[in-house]
Amino acid sequence: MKYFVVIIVALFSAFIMADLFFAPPAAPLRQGSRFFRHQLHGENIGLECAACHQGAEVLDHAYMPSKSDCLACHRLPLTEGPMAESLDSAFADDTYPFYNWNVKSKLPEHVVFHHGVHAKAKVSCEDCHGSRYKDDLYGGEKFTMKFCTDCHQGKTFSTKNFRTAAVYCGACHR
Amino acid sequence: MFKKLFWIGLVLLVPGATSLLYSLYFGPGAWTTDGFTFWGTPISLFVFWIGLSHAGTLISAVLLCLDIKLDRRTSMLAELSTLCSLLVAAIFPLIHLGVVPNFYMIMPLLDGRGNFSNLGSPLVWDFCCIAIYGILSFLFFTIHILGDTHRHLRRMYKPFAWILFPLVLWVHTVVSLDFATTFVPHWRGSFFPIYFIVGALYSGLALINLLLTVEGYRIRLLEKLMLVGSWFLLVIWFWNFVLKGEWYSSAFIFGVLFVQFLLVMNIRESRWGRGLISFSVLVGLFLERYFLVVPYGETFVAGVSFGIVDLLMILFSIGLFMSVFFGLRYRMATNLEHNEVLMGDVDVKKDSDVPVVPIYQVLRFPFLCGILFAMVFLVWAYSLLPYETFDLPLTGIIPLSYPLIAFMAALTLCGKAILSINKMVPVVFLALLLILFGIFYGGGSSQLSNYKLESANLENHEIPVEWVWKAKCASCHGVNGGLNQKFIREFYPVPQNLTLERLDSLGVDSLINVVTYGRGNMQQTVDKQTARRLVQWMYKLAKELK
Amino acid sequence: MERRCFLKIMGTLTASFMLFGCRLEGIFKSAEKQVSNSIDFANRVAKEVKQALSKSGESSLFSLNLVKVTMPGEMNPPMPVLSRNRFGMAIDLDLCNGCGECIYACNLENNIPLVTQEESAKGRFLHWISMVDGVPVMCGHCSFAPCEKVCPTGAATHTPDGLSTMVYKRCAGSRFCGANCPINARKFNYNNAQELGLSYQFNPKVPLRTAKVMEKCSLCIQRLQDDRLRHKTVLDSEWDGRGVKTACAAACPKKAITFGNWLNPESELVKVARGREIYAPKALAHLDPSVVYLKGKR
Amino acid sequence: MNPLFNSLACLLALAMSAFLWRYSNKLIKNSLFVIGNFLFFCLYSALAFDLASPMVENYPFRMLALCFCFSTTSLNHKRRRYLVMAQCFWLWVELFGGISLFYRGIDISWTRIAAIGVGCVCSTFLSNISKEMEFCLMVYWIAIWIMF
Repeated sequence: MKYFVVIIVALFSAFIMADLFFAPPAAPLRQGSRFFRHQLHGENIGLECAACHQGAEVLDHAYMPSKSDCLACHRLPLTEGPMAESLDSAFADDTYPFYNWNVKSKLPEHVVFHHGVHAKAKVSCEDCHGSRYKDDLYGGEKFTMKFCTDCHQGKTFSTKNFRTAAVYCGACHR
Repeated sequence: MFKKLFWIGLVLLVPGATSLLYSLYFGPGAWTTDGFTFWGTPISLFVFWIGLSHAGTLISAVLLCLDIKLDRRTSMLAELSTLCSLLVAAIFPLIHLGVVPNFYMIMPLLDGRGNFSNLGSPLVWDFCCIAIYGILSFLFFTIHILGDTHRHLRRMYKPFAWILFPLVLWVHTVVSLDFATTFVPHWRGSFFPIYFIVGALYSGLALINLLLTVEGYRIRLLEKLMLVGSWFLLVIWFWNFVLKGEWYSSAFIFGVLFVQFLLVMNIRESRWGRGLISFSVLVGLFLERYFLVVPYGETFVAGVSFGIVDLLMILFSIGLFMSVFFGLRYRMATNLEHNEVLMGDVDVKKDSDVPVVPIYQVLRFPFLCGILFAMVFLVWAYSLLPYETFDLPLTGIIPLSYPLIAFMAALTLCGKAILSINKMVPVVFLALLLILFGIFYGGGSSQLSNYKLESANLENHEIPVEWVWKAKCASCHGVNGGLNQKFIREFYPVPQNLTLERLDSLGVDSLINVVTYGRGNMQQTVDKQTARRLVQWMYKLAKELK
Repeated sequence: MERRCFLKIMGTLTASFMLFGCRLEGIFKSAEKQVSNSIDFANRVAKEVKQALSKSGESSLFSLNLVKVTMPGEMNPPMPVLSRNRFGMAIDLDLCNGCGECIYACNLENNIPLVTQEESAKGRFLHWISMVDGVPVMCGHCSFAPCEKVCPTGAATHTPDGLSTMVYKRCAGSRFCGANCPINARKFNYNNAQELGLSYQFNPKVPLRTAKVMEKCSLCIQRLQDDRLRHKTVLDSEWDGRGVKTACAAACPKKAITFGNWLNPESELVKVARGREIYAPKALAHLDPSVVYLKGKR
Repeated sequence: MNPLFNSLACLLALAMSAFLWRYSNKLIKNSLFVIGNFLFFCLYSALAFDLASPMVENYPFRMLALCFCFSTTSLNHKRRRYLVMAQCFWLWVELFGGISLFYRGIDISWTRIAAIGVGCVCSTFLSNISKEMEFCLMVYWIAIWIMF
C-alpha cells in the first residue's frame, strides 16, 4: 500500500521533472540584444513601439529593426559611455549583419496573428506585451490560446471596451 | 488447465504486441485500408470485444433484474470476462487514432487551451459511455467480490444491477450510432441500435458458453438463449439484405448455421461439440463486424483478406484476453474455489438475513443525484461551446445523458461504502483525478515557427500614411507633428518644427526631396511616392496643430 | 525504509523518468531530408499528378452522377454568426477538359505532400482535388457538412463565410470525417512526409501538416484570410472577397473554374452561374454544397 | 409513408400480438413466435413501402415494439414491469433511430417520442391494470402510431 502511494507520487514527479528537462523552452530566444535596452528607448526618450518594430501597428508582424534603422539615429553621437562606444564600433564594422536579431516568433506556424488588426481595434501594444518602459519585457509567456479567446469573447480587458471578435477556428488557424 | 490456457494466451500475446507497436509507430497505414476505407481491423476488433464485454454484464445484471436465477460462479465468470474484454476493447480505439497523443481532445473536458470537444460527435459519446461503463463494471465486480464479507454491500448488488441494465444496452447503442449516423451507404440503418445489441448479446453468450465449456459444466438456459439469438440475428441479417442487398456468407455459415447443431443431442452433449460451436459463433460474428466496418471488404476480396498486421492484431486481442482472464481465474481458483457464496453451484436463497428494501426506494436518491449531475454537466458543456460556429442540437446531448446519470447514481449508491471498506480505492481515485488534471492542462506547447521578423515593407501604397509617419518620422517629429519632447530634451540636434508657415515656405517639391533623400541630421530612405504622401500628412498634422 | 524497498522505488522513479523523458520526437527523430531544389520537387509533383490522372478511372469507387440543384444561397441551416459572404466555386464542365492543371496548382499552393510508391499503388493519393470521370472533384464545402457533425475534437468546423475548415493541430486522426464524406474529399496523410522527404514548402503561407491527420481542400483559406485582414487594416472597407482567386481557379487554362461569393449578385461567380444549369454530385445534392458544376444553358 | 399501409401495420401488430407469450416458461417456443412475427413484419414493410426511403429502415422494429406493447396487456403476472419495458423498447427504437436519421438530415418526430415517453412514465404508476385501462392504453398507442 505504502509502496503503491510512493509509486504514484514518483510517477507524477517524474512526469513533472521530465517535462521540465525535455520540453521545449516556452519563451522565445532573446539573443543578440546585448546592446539594446527597451527602457532607454521607451521611457527615457519616448519612442513609439512602431518606431523600431516597424509595422507593429499595421502589418501582420511586429518586425525587427535593421542596422540602417538603428543608424538612422545612431549615426549621431547621441550619448557617451562604454555601451555607446561598443555600439559605434559594432556599427562601424562592415561585417556586422544587416539584421542582428535572432528572434523566433512565438507564434506557431498554423496560427495567424495579425498585429495590424489588433492595433486597428485599439488594442495597444502594452495590453498584451506589458509596459514598454520595463526592460526587455516581452509577455510571450502568457500568450496561450486561452489568452486570445478570452479576450475575443470579451471575458478579459472588460474595462477597455474592446469589441468582441471572431471566435471561429478558421479566423486564426490554417 | 487455467495455467495452460494462460500460457497459450501469453504465447499469442507476444507476437501480437509487436504488431501493436508496429502500428503505433507507422500509424493507420500499417493495416489494411485504402484511400476510401479509413476504418479497419482495430475498429472491428473494438466493436467485437465491446460486444463480448456487454454479454457478461447482461448475464449477471440483467438476469438478476429479471429474477432469472443463475448460479453464482456463472455470474462471477461473466463479470470477470466483462472486465477482461473491456480492457481489450479499450486498447483498439487508441490504436486506431492517427495522432495518439491527441486522444485527450476527445474527452468532454476543458483543456488548457480552452477547447472543448464536439459533444455532437458519436465518437465522444462512445468515449464517455465506455469510460463510464468500465468504471461501473469494475465497481459492480468489486461489490460482488466484497459482498462475501460485507453484508451491506450485498444489499446494493441488485439496485446496482438495475443501474447497469440500461447502461449496457445504451453503450452498445451508442457504439452502433458510430455507424448509423454516417452517410456511408453500407452503414445506412436506423435499426442499427437493436441490430448491434442483438449481435453483441449473441456473441457474448457464445463467449460465456465457451468459458463454461472450459470450466467443465453447462447451463441449458444459456445454450437455448444462444439458439434464439442466432435466429433473431438471422432475421435482422435478412432485413439488412432486403434493404441493401448485402449478404456475408462466411459470417452466416460460422455465425448462424453451425449453431443449429445445438439441436442435435449428441453434439450438444459433447464438450468439444459445445466448445467448437461457441467458437464458430465468435469467428462468424467477428467476420460480420469486419465486413461491416470495412464496407468494401467483401467486394474487394472474396472471403477474407487480412494483412499480417491485421492478423497479428487479432491474435493479440485473443492473447490478451486469455492471459488476463485465465491468469485471474487461476488466482481465483486458489483463493475462492471453496467459497460457497461467490462460487456456489446454485443460487440458494441465503440472503434472508439481508433486509429487503424496495429497489426504487434505494435508487431514488442516487438517481436524483445522477440527474442533477447530468443536467449540471450538460449545461456547463453547453455554455462552454467555445466557437461561434459550433452548433449543438438536442440530439447531441441525449446520448450522453443516461451514462452520466448512471455514473453519478452508482457513485452515490456505493461510493461511500466502498471507500470505507477498501483503502486502495481512494488511491485509485486520486490517481484518476491526477490523470484528469494532467489532461486538463495537457497538450504541451506547439512548435515555434521560424517566421523571419525582418524587412517590414511600409512603402506599400495601401498602408495608411499615418503609420508610415509613426514608424519613420515620429521618433523625432512626434506622433502629432509637434516634436517628441522627451527626445529633444535629451539630445541636442533639435529637429525642425513643422509649423504650417515653415512648410509653406519650403514648398511641396522641396519637402518631398528632403523626405526622400534626407538633409542634415535627418536620414530617410522612403521612395518618392511615399514621401509625397508623407508630406501631405505633414500638412494635415500642421493644420491640426494650429 | 528498508534498503530493498528504497532501491525498488528509486528504480521505478528512474524508469518512469526515462519513459516520460523519451518523447517520440526524441527517439524517432531522423534527419529531415530537405529537398534543396524546388524545381526538381515541382517536377515530381507534376509526375505524380499525371500518375493520379491515369489511375483516376480505376480508383474511384463512387461515380459522380451529377444531378441538378438550385444556386447556392444563404447557408442552411443558418450560421449562428451572420455573414454577408458565402464563398464557393463553379466548375464549367463545358469548358473543362480534365487536363489536371488545377491539381498541380493546388498541390503547389497548399504544399501537399507526395506519397510513396506503395501508397500510390493503393490509390492513396493526397491530392485535394481528384479526377472522377474526368471532372475535378474537391470538398464541396456543404452547408450541412456531415464531416463536421461527427468530428469528435471539433477540428472540422465551418466559418461564417461558408468554408469548411480544418485545424490540423486539433485533429486526432480518428478518420470519422473521412468515413462520413460521401465523395471522399478528405484525405488522410498516412506518411510522415517531412521525414521521408516527400514534402516541400512552396508556399510559406500554408504550414506543412504533421503526419496522420485529415486533409482537404480549404478553398485557399490563406488567400481569403489575408485579403480579409488587408481589408480590415489598410483598406477599411467591407470585405466581400472580390478579387481573390483560388489556386485552381487561377491556374485553369480554360478558365473553367470560377471562385466567388454566392451572396453577392455582383460577384463573378454569380454572373457566371446565372442562366446556366447547376449540378452537384448526387451524394452531395441534399447537403447544399458551395462547389457546384455548370453545364449547358438554361 | 402511405397512411393506409401505416394503419394496416398497426392493425397487423395488434393481431400478431395475440400469438405472443402463450406458452409460459417455454423459451424456445415463445421466441419462435416473436421471431416469426418479426419476419412477418420485415416482409410486410418490404412489400408495402419503398425501401429506398430512410424511414422504412427501422419500420419492422417499430412494428415489433408496438406488438410487444399490445401483447403485455394480456400477460398474467408482473404486467406493469413488462408494460413499461415494452414501451421503453419502443421509445428506444424511435429515439435512437431518430437520432441516426437526424444526422442524415431527417427531422426527428419529437412529439411521437415525447408521447411514448409520457406513456412510459405514467404507466409506472399503474398498480393494477383494469380492462378499461388496457383499452385506453391500446387506444393511446394506436393514436401515437397513426397520428404522430
